[in-house]
Amino acid sequence: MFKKILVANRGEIALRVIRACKELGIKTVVVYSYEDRESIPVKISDEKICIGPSSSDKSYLNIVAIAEAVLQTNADAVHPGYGFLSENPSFAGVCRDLDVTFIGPPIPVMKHLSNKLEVKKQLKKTNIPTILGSDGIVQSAGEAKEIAEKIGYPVLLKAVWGGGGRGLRVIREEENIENAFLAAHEEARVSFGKADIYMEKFIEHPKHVEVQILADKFGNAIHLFERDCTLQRRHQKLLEESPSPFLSEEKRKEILDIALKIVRILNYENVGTIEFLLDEQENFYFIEVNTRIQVEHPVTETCTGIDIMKEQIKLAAGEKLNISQEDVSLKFHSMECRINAEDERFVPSPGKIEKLFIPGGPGVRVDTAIYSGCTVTPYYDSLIAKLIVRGNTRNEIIERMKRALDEFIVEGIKTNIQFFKKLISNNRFKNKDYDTNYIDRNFLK
Amino acid sequence: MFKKILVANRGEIALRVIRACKELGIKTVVVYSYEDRESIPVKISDEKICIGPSSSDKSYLNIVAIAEAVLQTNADAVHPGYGFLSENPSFAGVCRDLDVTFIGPPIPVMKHLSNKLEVKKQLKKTNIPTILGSDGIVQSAGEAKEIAEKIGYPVLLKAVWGGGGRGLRVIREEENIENAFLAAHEEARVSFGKADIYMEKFIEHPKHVEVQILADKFGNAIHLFERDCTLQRRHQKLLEESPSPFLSEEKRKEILDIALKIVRILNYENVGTIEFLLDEQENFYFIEVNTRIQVEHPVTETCTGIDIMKEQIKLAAGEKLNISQEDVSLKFHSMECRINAEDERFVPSPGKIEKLFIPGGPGVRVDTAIYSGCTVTPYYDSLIAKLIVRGNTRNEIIERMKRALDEFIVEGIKTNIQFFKKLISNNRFKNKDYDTNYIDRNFLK
Amino acid sequence: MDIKLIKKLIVLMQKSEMTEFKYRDDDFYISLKKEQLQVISSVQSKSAIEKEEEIKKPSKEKELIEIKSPMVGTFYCSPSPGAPPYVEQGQDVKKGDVLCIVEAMKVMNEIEAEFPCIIKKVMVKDAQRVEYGTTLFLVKKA
Amino acid sequence: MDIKLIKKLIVLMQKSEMTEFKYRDDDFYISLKKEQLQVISSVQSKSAIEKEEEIKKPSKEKELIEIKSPMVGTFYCSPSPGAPPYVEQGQDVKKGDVLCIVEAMKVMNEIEAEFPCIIKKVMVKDAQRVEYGTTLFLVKKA
Repeated sequence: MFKKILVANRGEIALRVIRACKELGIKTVVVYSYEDRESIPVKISDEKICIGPSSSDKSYLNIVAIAEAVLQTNADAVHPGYGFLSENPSFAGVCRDLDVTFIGPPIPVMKHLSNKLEVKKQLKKTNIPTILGSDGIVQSAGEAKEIAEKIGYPVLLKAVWGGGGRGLRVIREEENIENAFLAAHEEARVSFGKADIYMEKFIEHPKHVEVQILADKFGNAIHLFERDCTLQRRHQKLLEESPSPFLSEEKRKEILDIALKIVRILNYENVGTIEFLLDEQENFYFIEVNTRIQVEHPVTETCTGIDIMKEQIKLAAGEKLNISQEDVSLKFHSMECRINAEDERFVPSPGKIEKLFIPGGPGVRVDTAIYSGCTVTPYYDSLIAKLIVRGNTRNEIIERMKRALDEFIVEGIKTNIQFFKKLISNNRFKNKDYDTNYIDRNFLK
Repeated sequence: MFKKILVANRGEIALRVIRACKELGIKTVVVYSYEDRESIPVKISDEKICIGPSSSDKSYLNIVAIAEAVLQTNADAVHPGYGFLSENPSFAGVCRDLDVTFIGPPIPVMKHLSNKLEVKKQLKKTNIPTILGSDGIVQSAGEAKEIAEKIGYPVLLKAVWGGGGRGLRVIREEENIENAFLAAHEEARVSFGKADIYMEKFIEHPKHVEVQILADKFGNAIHLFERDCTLQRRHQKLLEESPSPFLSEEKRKEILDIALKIVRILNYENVGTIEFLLDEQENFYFIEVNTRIQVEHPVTETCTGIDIMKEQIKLAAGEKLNISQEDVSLKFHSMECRINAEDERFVPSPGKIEKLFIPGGPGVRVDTAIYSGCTVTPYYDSLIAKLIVRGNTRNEIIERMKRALDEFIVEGIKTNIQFFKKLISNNRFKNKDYDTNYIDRNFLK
Repeated sequence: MDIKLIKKLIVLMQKSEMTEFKYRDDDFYISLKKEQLQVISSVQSKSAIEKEEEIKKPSKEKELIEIKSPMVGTFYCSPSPGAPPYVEQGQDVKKGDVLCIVEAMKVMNEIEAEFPCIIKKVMVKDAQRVEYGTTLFLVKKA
Repeated sequence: MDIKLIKKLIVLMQKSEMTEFKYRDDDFYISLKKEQLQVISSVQSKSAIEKEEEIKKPSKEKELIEIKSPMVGTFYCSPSPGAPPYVEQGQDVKKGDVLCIVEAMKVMNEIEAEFPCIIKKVMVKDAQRVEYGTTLFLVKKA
């Protein structure tokens, strides 16, 4: 097992890694920007090194500074958290060269999975359900038009190297396809440095379902059931729950089996998430694999009682998976709201937290690094807390989430707590009458 | 079901009741002392009424003021929490006269159970294991000496109407018994208004085990397994866990069966706790029944996933128990530390909380009403937070409790967090090498 | 006390961005606080704060004293329905005079003046429910 | 009480970045408080602040300026082991003079003086590990 892990992240996820390390008896080093010098992760870590100024480029994305910190502290592994360098194969390569473990899948697997189109082609060949579309990069507006005619409108143009919803274009009519292609091309080039675009059939009223995976280097893999992440704003997840309210028992079994099959095909290792879209007929389609610990991992931890972060560290250390599929069950229903420092129009609202009361009591988990008196800076992500509840039924977690949101007091900055109260109190939420576009259509003017 | 519950308590337990009510869709009224006007329960309750100044006698123990508040707000039930009026049959009687439900067992049951000696005699007759002792009140020092000779030293003198460890005397040698009898007599008279004393055989190195019970008015009763509460300071519980580390599977089954038998004998109803002592040979003896929700109820909620507070309210409303014994299982190990505002010598330390970070993350629950900027007053109990963790093994909860204590930051007042770190890190804790006197013997000079 | 000085201070505070002002010398101590639009000034002695909180507290108009309800209950201005009220606005009362009744659980509690004073305002209506600490009267010391 | 003095103090507070002011002597005690400015203002001046944070910041001794490490790495006072140090205490340096090396990942980064100054104190030892922001030298502007 590792003796010392360097945490290359900040905020709640840095704290999450430190918590897991403490419980495993592993020392921690946290690297931080000058801006974060008074943060909780810095305060409670065994060691800390300031690696740069507030700007992410010069601190949390500064590979040289982090590598130097690894050398100085003799850490034997690096945990990248999510975001920042977590899916950066170059950084993983630097770690390998320094002879420290990058906590994540093997580098070739990481690299392979970053090319979404290749992965899709590969899986399609092995009869994994994928969305109908171009079999490769779409080279021109003319080719786009040709393929669209074949698969039928509406269609979607996507950046091969993209993510987070950027570089996406929905085209409903033939007359718009030329301009859309050119715009998507340009956006991809600007956003991701590579202009490659591919096309897919656009699924109407889709739901987003993902399967949490644990896999060791000895070929053992298990799933920890699925999460529903349908409630998104501009492709940014806001609320997740498990089990999915949209899956029948039969379809659940099917999707979990397919996810494990994908893991075997890809020789996947460490923790990972297999993402699917679900259409109105309960058909599901593979989208992509996330090779990091995800923001929403506590939902699954809460349902199953399995500490995914600790398992990830043990897997990265080369340990054999000591949980069998039969040991895993959905002990509870669980739901997460991502509490962001933003105003009612979803615009970030940094500032000093003047008063704070964090929900507690039965069935409530909060992952956060904020405290009364701390400053939420404009430099990083606006996520300030993850509020997770568990209960014995979907109805119980809805009522519990409402009361937890009710008692959550944050003064000094604006948050989306009020938004979540509205979202959850709406009967459409209770009645499962929503899709991935629901928030964009109903809560944004 | 009730429409509006009046909460006749303060601090974390008032908040706990409000949380349960919110999840059940019941409105709340909180009564409070002027001192508590800025507390979280007052802030988040639907209604609030100030009933008196800081002194408990004039506020939380002021039956007239609370009754008046019930009338003014048209509440249809009163939740007394623990402490204060929770075991006061007169207050329950006032509630009955006002035609509102006192949330607890029926008044005759409450009254009967407050006479410990009578209950013990009754249960002894039905072959419930009780501790050897006098069959009634010990009238004189001479009689005490006689009985002690019969059952053998060491013996214990206890106040019939006592509780909380006051009025207790251990006598190891015959020559001390006369003085001890007179002292215990006087202490009982001063502390509880009645001097009645009885005698029991003193159990060496005992463990304290209690069984959580739910019982409806239709004769259905289930247990929610046991809690170990062996770690006490001067008979005040400090750390509780479930399942008990001291019970074999066989003994566990036995003690749970006996607890349910006691419930039937007593016609018990609502939530309750059956307390036992366990000796070094794993023999157990009935001590008493607690007729209220207990401070440590979250330990059992966390292990079993059952919300005891919500069940209590439903039972008080006359609902049928809708959980069967087969539905109840120990899903997790769980442990609670009672965080008190007190210094290293266990002396209360009131003051203003200047900085606060409350533990969170996987498997951590905190029940507290404190916040950064609030003042912990000297007027009430020094309990400021209950820190509860769950995990899949006893080892996991020990490591998790350590890391949660590590990240708990309270500045401005002194707490016993440091004490718990020492207690839990000691190998004697891990190795289950302690009894109810362990803390008094090892942590008090 | 120099009212003009305090007035000047308040005007100064209102015009400024200051939210708090404290001043103490041999003769007196003053504290000014501004929260949003409110301006509250109070002069308090450190001793017997609890006592003051319970019964009377300087109101916004400095010379007025609040008489507060010592219990939760129902306020009655007169001994029985239709009877004339114990006291009315502008009335002089002696120490020990009954000011009103607060009824709690059928018990009629007579609230007496603790010092001679003039009733400046009755703050609650007849038969109104009151809490511990609800202001019943504004009075001026005689 | 000197109202002019207080007026001056308040004006002073408003113009300054202070949020609280307290003063007490034998004759009187005064305390002024101001709400924190909104973040917007710190965002506006961000670049300037960051620049200052990175390189120099007034130390407790007002006339001395701290030169801080711009990166995490290892401090070297001289170009190679055994060679004489770039600068020593008491030395005058020109703008652009090399003060030391901070090595990070085998890259030798020469740290230059940004203004002419006198080295008052070398704060770290040769081959010592430094963080971003570790004070390397105390200097006095020439």
